[in-house]
Amino acid sequence: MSASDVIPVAISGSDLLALAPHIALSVTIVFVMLLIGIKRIYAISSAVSMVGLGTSAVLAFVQFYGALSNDTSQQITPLFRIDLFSLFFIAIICCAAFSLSVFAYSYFMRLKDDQDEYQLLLLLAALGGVTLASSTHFIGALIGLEMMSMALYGMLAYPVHSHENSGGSLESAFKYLILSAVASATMLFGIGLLYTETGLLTVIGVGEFGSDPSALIGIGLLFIFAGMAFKLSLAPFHLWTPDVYEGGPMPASAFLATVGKIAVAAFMLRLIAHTNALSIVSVNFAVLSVAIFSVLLGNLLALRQQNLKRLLAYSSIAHMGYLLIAILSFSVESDGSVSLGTGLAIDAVVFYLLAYMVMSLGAFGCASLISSSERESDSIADYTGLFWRSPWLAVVLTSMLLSLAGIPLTGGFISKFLVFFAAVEASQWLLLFVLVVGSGIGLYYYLRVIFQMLQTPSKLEPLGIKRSNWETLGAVLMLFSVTAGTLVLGVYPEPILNLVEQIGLSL
Amino acid sequence: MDTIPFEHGLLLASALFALGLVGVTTRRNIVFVLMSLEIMLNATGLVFVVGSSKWGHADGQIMFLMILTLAAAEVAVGLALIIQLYRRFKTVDIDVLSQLKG
Amino acid sequence: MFESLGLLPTFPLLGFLTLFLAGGFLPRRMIGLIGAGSIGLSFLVALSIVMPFLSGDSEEVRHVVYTWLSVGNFESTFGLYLDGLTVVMILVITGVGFLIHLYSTGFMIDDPSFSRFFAIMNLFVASMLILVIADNLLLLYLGWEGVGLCSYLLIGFWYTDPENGYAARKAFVTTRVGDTSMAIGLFLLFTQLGTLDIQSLLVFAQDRWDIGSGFAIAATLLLLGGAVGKSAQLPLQTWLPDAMAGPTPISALIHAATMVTAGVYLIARMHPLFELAPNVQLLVALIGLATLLIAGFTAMTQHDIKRILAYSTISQIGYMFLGLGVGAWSASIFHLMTHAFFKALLFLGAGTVILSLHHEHDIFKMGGKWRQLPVAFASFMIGSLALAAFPFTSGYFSKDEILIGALAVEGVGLWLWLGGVVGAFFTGIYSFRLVFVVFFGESRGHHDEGEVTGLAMALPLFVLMVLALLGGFIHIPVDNVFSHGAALGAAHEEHSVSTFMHAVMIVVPLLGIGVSYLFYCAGVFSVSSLMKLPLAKTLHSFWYSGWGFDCLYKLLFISPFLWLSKVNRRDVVDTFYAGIVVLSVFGNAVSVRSQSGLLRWYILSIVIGIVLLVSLGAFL
Amino acid sequence: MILLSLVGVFFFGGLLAWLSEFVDVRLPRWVAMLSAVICAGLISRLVFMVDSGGVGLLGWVDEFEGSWIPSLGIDFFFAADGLTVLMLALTVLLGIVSIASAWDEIKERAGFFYFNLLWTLAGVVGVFTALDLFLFFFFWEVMLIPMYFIIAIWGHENRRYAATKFFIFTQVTGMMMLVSLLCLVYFHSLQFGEFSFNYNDLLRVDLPKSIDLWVMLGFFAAFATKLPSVPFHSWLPDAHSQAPTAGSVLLAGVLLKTGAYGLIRFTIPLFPQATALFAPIAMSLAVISILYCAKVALAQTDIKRLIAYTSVSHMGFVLLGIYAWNELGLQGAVMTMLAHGLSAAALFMLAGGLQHRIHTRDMREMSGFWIVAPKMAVVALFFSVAALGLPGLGNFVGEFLALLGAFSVSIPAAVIAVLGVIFASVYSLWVMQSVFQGPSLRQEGKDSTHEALLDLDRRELFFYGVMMIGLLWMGLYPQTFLDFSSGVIEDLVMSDDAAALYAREFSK
Repeated sequence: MSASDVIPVAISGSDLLALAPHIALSVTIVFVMLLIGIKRIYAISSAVSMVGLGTSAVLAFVQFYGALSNDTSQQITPLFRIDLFSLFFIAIICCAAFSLSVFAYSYFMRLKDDQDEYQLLLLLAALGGVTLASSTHFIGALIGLEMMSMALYGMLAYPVHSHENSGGSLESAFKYLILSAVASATMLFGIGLLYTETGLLTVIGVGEFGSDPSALIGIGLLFIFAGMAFKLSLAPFHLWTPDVYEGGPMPASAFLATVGKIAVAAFMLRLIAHTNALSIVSVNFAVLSVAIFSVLLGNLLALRQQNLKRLLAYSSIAHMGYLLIAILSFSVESDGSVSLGTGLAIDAVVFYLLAYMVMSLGAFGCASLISSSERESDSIADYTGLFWRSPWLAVVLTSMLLSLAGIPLTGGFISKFLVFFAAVEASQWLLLFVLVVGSGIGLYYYLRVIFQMLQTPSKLEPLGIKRSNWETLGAVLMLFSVTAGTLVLGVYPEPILNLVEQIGLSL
Repeated sequence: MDTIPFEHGLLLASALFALGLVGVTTRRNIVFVLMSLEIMLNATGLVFVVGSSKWGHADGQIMFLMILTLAAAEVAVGLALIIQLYRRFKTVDIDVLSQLKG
Repeated sequence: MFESLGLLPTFPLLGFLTLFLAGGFLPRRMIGLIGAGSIGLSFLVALSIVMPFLSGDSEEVRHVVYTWLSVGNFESTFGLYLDGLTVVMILVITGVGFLIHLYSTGFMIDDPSFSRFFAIMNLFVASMLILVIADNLLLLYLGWEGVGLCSYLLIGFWYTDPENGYAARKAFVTTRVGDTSMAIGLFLLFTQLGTLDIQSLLVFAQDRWDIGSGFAIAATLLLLGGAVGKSAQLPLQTWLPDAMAGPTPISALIHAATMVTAGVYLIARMHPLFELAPNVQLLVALIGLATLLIAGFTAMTQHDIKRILAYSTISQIGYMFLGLGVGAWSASIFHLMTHAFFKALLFLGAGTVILSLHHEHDIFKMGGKWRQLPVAFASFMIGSLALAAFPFTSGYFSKDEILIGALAVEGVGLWLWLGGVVGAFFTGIYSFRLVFVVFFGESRGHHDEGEVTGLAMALPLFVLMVLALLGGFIHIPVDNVFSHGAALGAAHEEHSVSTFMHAVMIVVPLLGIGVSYLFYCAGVFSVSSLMKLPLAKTLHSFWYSGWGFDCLYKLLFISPFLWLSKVNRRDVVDTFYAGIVVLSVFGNAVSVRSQSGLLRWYILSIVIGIVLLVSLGAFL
Repeated sequence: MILLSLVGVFFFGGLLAWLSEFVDVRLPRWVAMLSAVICAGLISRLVFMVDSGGVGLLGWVDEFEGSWIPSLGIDFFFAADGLTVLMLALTVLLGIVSIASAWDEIKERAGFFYFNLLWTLAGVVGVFTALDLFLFFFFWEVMLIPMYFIIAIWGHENRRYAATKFFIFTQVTGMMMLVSLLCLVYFHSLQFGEFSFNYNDLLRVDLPKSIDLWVMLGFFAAFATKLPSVPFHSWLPDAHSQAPTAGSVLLAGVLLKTGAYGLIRFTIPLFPQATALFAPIAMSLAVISILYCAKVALAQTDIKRLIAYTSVSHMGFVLLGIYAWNELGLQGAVMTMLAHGLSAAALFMLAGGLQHRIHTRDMREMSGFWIVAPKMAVVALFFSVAALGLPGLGNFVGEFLALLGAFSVSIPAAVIAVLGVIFASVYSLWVMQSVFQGPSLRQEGKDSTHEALLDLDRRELFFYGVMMIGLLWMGLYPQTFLDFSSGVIEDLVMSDDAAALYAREFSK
C-alpha cells in the first residue's frame, strides 16, 4: 500500500555510481579533515576542497548529460532519486560551492589562524545541499537540511574564534541557530502530521491525497511550508535574513543566499510537483499571501537600506517572492495534481533559481572581493566611485545589480520574463500586479547602489584591504565567469531553456 | 488490547510543541531557549512515534532517532556558541544579541 | 509672362537671404541698395505682369510652382494666382513698399542694426506677396503668419527696451488668436469641401451650401476671426497702437499700408463665401462701424503722433470692413489702396517729424513747425486732406463709394451710412487736430532743429503726395473679381443716392476740419476749458485709454493667465508620483521597525506566521 | 542585413570608443563620430531601397531574420519600411548632432560617455527596427540603461533624482507592456498552437473582448510614458533639465519618438477594436497634454525645464494625430515627430550651450544676450518660431496635418488643441524675450559672469545650420518625407477596420 514497499531498499553498484557526486564530496570531506589534522596548509586544503567540489560538479554534469541522452532516472532506496532535476541542482550547487570556496580563500587569507576549517564546513554544507536536492524522502531531506544548517552555523560564526570585533558574526550565528531550529521543528511537526495521516514519509507517494484531503493534511502541509518559508526567508518568516547576512562573513552569507536557498527550493519544488498541495485551498492561499507579502515587504524594506549585505538580504526576500509567483503559476489539473508538462511555470522556476544563483554569487563575490575577514566593506558608502577606482569590478557589480533588477542583457531579465510569462499563462493577474509594483520599487534601491558607484568621491581612498594579485586571481576569474554566465543567460538563453524544459519534465 | 487513540498523542504533542514555542519566545536566558527548543523537537518526535504506532511500521521511529540526533547536534553547537557569548558579554541574556538591526 | 509671378516674392526673399547671411560684412550703402533694390525689382516685375494683364482681357492666371503637401485626399500646392484683386495688392505692396524702403535707407541709416532691419523688411514683403498671390488658403496662411512674424520682429526691433518686446509679443499673440480661429476655419472648409484651393473652394461652397447655411456661417465667422486679428478690428484691435513701438517706416509699411489690410484682402478674396452668410456679412459691417467710431473717438484724445495715426488706421480699416460688410467689395479695396497711399504718406511724414525732433512723439511738445519742417508739413497737409476725405483727394472717392455702398443695404443701410458719416466727421477733427497742433500755433519746444531730409527720404514723400492727391482717379481692375457679386453694383445704385446725401458726405468732413480749426488753431474753443466738465473729463480718459479694452483684456485674459501660469509651477501631476514615493518611504519606515534585532521578536514573528497560516488551514 | 549592421556598428563602435579612451582621451569622440557617419551611410542605402522598391505594411524594404530563442518563438527579426527609415534617419542625424554637442562639453571619462551614447543609439535603432516583439521589448529596455548612465554621471546638480525617476517610470510602464505582450503571445499560442513573438503573427491574434482593452492599455502605458503624455510626463522635465546636452538632445529628439513609433507600429494595429474604444480618451489626453504642459511651461524659470514641458505639449499633437487614425493625422504625427526631433534637439543644444557658457539655466539671470551673441540669438529665434508652428517650417506641416486629421474625427478635440498653438507663441516668445532681448546685463554693468558668453563657433553654426535646413525642407517641401511614410500609413489605415470603427465610435 505504501511506496516504500515497492522500492527496493538495497543499494546496487549502479546506485553507487549514480551517487558519485555525493560520494566524491564525502571523500573530499574526509580527506580534507585528515589533511588538516596532519598539517595546516591553507592553500592546500582549499585547493583540495575546490578540486573535490569541482570533481563532483563535473561528475554531476557528466551524469546529467548521460541522463539527458537516455532519459533515465534512478531511484536509490526510497531516500534519493537521481534524475535530471536532482543532477541539475547537484551540479549548480557544486558549482556555486566551488566559486564560494574560491571567494572564501582570499577572504580568509588574512585570518590569523585556523583558516582551513572553513573550507571543511563549506564542503559539509555543500554535501547537505546536494543531499537535500536529491532526496525524495523526508528523512533524506532532514539529513540534508540539517547537515547544511549545522555547517552554516559554524560558517557564520567562523571569525568569532580569532577576532575580537566579530560580535556581529556571533550574533548572526546565534540568531540563525535558534530560528533555524524553530523552523526545523515546525517543519518536522508538519511532516509528522502528514505522516500520521498518510503513513508515508516519501515525497512521491505522500501527495496523492485524493480529491478531498483531511484538514490535518492541510495543516501539516502548512507547517512544512512555514518551515521552508523560513529557510527561503519568505515573509513573515524573513526577519532573520538581514541580520544573519550582515553579521556573517561575506562568503558565508553568500553561501546562505545561494546554496542555502537553492537546495531548499529544489526540495520544495519536488514536494509541490509530487503533491497536489497547491490544489488545497488553504495551502494555495497561504502560498499566495506569502508571495505577495514577501515581494512587497522585501522591496519596501530594502528601499533606504545603507548596508549592501542587508540590501541583498531584503532583495532576496523579494526574489523568493517572485519565485513563489512562478510556483503559483503551475498549472493544476482538474484532479488537483500539478501538471508540469504544460506551461512555462516549471521552466520559469528552474531558470529563475539558476539565474538567481548566478547573480547572487556575482554580487556577493564582488563584495567579498573588496572585503576581508578583517574588514567587511558592506556599507554602500564604501562603493562610492567604484566605477572609477576599479572599473571592471564595478561593471561586474553593476551587471549583477541590473540582473537582480531584471534589466535586459542579463539573466535576471530572462528569469523575470519567464515568471511574467508563467503568471500570464496562469492568469494570475493579482500576482502580476504585485510583481510589477514590487519590481518598480526594487529598481530604486538597485539604482541607488549603482548611482553611488558612479559618483566621483572627493578623495579616492584605497579599496578595502590591499591584496596581491595572486591572492585574488581566482576570485577575479570566478567573478568574470559568473558575469559571463549572467550575460549568456540574458542574451542567449535558448540552450539553458531547452535543458530547463527537460529538467521540468523529468520531475 | 486498547491503545491510546492517536489523536490523544497528537494533542499531547501539539501541547508540547506549543509549550516549547512559548518558551522559546518568552525566555531570555539562552540556556532556557535551547531547552525549549528541545521540547519542541521532542514534541515533533512524539508525533512521529504516534504516527508510527498508528501505521504499525518503523519509519516514524527512525525519524524519531534522527530528530534526537538533530536535537543533540543543535544543542552542541548552541552550547559552544553560548560559551563564546558568555566570554564576550558576560551574560547569557538573549537580548544582548540585538546589535544587528534596521 | 505670368510665370514670372513666382519672381515677385523671390527678389525680396533673395534680398532677405543675402542680408541675413552676409549683412554683417556689407557696407551700409550696399545694404540699402540690396534692401530697397530687391523691392524695386519686385515692383518692376509686378509692373511687367500687370501691364499685359490690364491690356489683355483681365483673365485670371494660375501658376503652380510645385506641390507643397499631398496627403491622401489633401493637396496643397505652392500655387500662384493672379486676378484684378491681386493686381491691386501686389502693386500697392511693391510700389508703396519700395517707396518706404527707399525712405528707410535714409531714415534708418544711423541704426546699428541696419542690415537686420532691411533683412526683415524684405522678408516681410516676400511674405506679404505670398499672402496675396497664393491660390490656396494654406499658402495664404503661410504668408499670413510670415507677415505676423516680421511684424513681431520689427515692432520689437529695438529689443533692449522690454516695453518694445512687450508690444511685439502683444501684437503677435493677439493676432495669433485670430490666426487660430482662421486655422480652424481652414479645417472646417477642408473637411466640408475637400479642398483648400480658393477658387474651387468658392465654387464648391456655392454649389453645396445654401445661403445662410450653418457651415457657411461657421466658416465665415472663423475666417472673420482671423481677419479682425490681423486688421486690428474689434475685439482684437488693441495691439495696433502698441505696435507703434517699432521704427516709423515699419508703421508705415506694415501697420498702415499692407499687413493690417490683409484681413480686408482675405474677406474680399473669400467674398462669395461671405455672401452665403448674410448675417456674418452684416456682422462684418457692424464690426467695421463700431471699430471706426471707437477708434475715431480715441484718436481725438491721443498725444502721441504715432498713436493718433495708429487709431486712425484702425478707424480707416473699419471703413473698409464696413464696405466689405455692405457688399461694396471694390470700394473697400479701393479704399485699401488710397489708404495705403495717404497713410504711408502720413507715417513717413511723421517719421520725418520724429527724426527731426530727436524722437519726440508728443504732439503737444511741437507746434508751429510748418516753417521748420516744410516737407513734413506738405506731407501732413496732403495726407490729412486725403484722410479726411477732402473733396477730390483720393480718400474722398474711396470713402464716398463705401458710404454709398452702405446706403444700398436694405434695412440698416441708413444707420450704417449715418455711422460712417459721423466717423468721417471725427476723421476730420482728429486728422486736422494733428496738423494744427504740430504745424501751427506757437512752438512749444524743439525750436532749433532743422528738418532731416535727403533725396532718399524726400522722393518717396513726393511720390506719395501725388498718389494721395490723385490716387482717387485710378481705376482698379477688380470688376471681374467682384462681378458675380455685384448685384448691388455701385453703378446702378449711384443714381439712387440723392444729391443731399452727396452734399452731406462732402460737408461733414469739412465741418470736422472746421471744428478742429476752432479748437486747435483759432483758439475759439479751448480743450482745457472743456475738460473742466466732469463728464468730458471722464469721457476723455475713457477714450484716451482706447475705450478701456486694454484694461478689460488685462482683467479678463492676461491676469487669469498670469495667475494660471504662476499657480502651478511645480506641476501638480508630479505630486501624485511624489505621493507614491512618500507612501513607499512610509512603508519602508514602518516595515523597518520590524527589524528590531531582537531575537525574541523574530521568534514571535515566526510564531505569528505559523498561527496565521495554520488558522488559515483550519478555516479554509 | 543593413539593419543588423546598423545596430552592430553602434554596438561595437561604443565598445571601441570606450577602449580607445585608454589610447588617447580625444579618440573616443572621433570613434563615435565615425560610427555615426558609417551608420548614416548605411541608412542612405536604405533610403534608396525605399525609393526604388514598393513599401507597405508587410512589404519590408529590408529585413533580417535569425533564430534566437526558438523554444519561445522568439527570433531576431529586424525589418524596415518607409516609416522606419525616416525614424532611423532622424536617429542618426541627431546622433551625429549629439556627438557634436558633446564634443567640447564632455571632458571627463569621454570614452565611457561615448560608449553610452552609442549604445543608446543602438538601442533606439533596435527599437525602430525590431519586429519581433520580444526583441523590441529587449531594445526598449536596453536603451534606458546607457541613458541612465549619461544622466547619472554627466548630469547636473539633481541628477540622482532625475535619472532614477526616468528609469523607474519607463521601466515600470515597460513591465506593464511586457504583461500585455505576454498576454498577446499567450493568446496566440491558444489560437495557433505555438508561441510567437513575431509581429506578423501577432497581428492575427484575436483577443477576447473582455481583456482586449486591458492588454492594449499595457502597451499604451509604456508608449504614453515615453511619448510622454499627461499624466505620465513628469519624469521628462527632470530628466531633461538634469541631463547633459547630448543626453537632452537624444531624449527629446529620439527617445520620445520611440513612444510615438510604438503607438503607430504596435498599439493600434495590434488592437484595432480596443483602440477605437479608447481613442476618445487618448485624444483627450493629447489635448490635455498640449494645453496643460504649455501652461506649466510658462511657469518655468529653468530654461531646460521649460523646453521640456513644451516638448510634452508638442508631442501631444503627435498623440492627437495618431489617434485620429486617418492618413492626415498619421502623416501629421510623423511629420511632427521629425520636425520636433530637430527643433527640440536644437533648443536643448542652445539651452545646453547657454548653460555651458554661463553656468546657469535660470532665465531670471539672463537678459539681452542678443547684443553679446547675435548669431546665437538668431538661431534661437529660428527654432523658437519653428516651435510655435510658423508655416514654412516643419513643425507647422506636422501640427497642421495632425490637427486636420483630428478635426475630421473630433471637432472639439481639434479646436481645443489649436489653442495650444496660441500658448506655444506665448512661451516661445517669452523665452526669446527673457533670454535674448531686453537690456544687456553686461552693458548695465550688473553682471560679470556673462562676459564669458561667446557667440556660436563655426562647428556649432554648422550643425544648427543643418538642422535649420532640415526644418525648412520639411516645411517647404515636406513631400520628400511624406512619400516615405505614405505607403506604410495608407496600408495601416486600410488594413484596419479601425477607420470604420472610428466613425462608429465617434458618431455615438
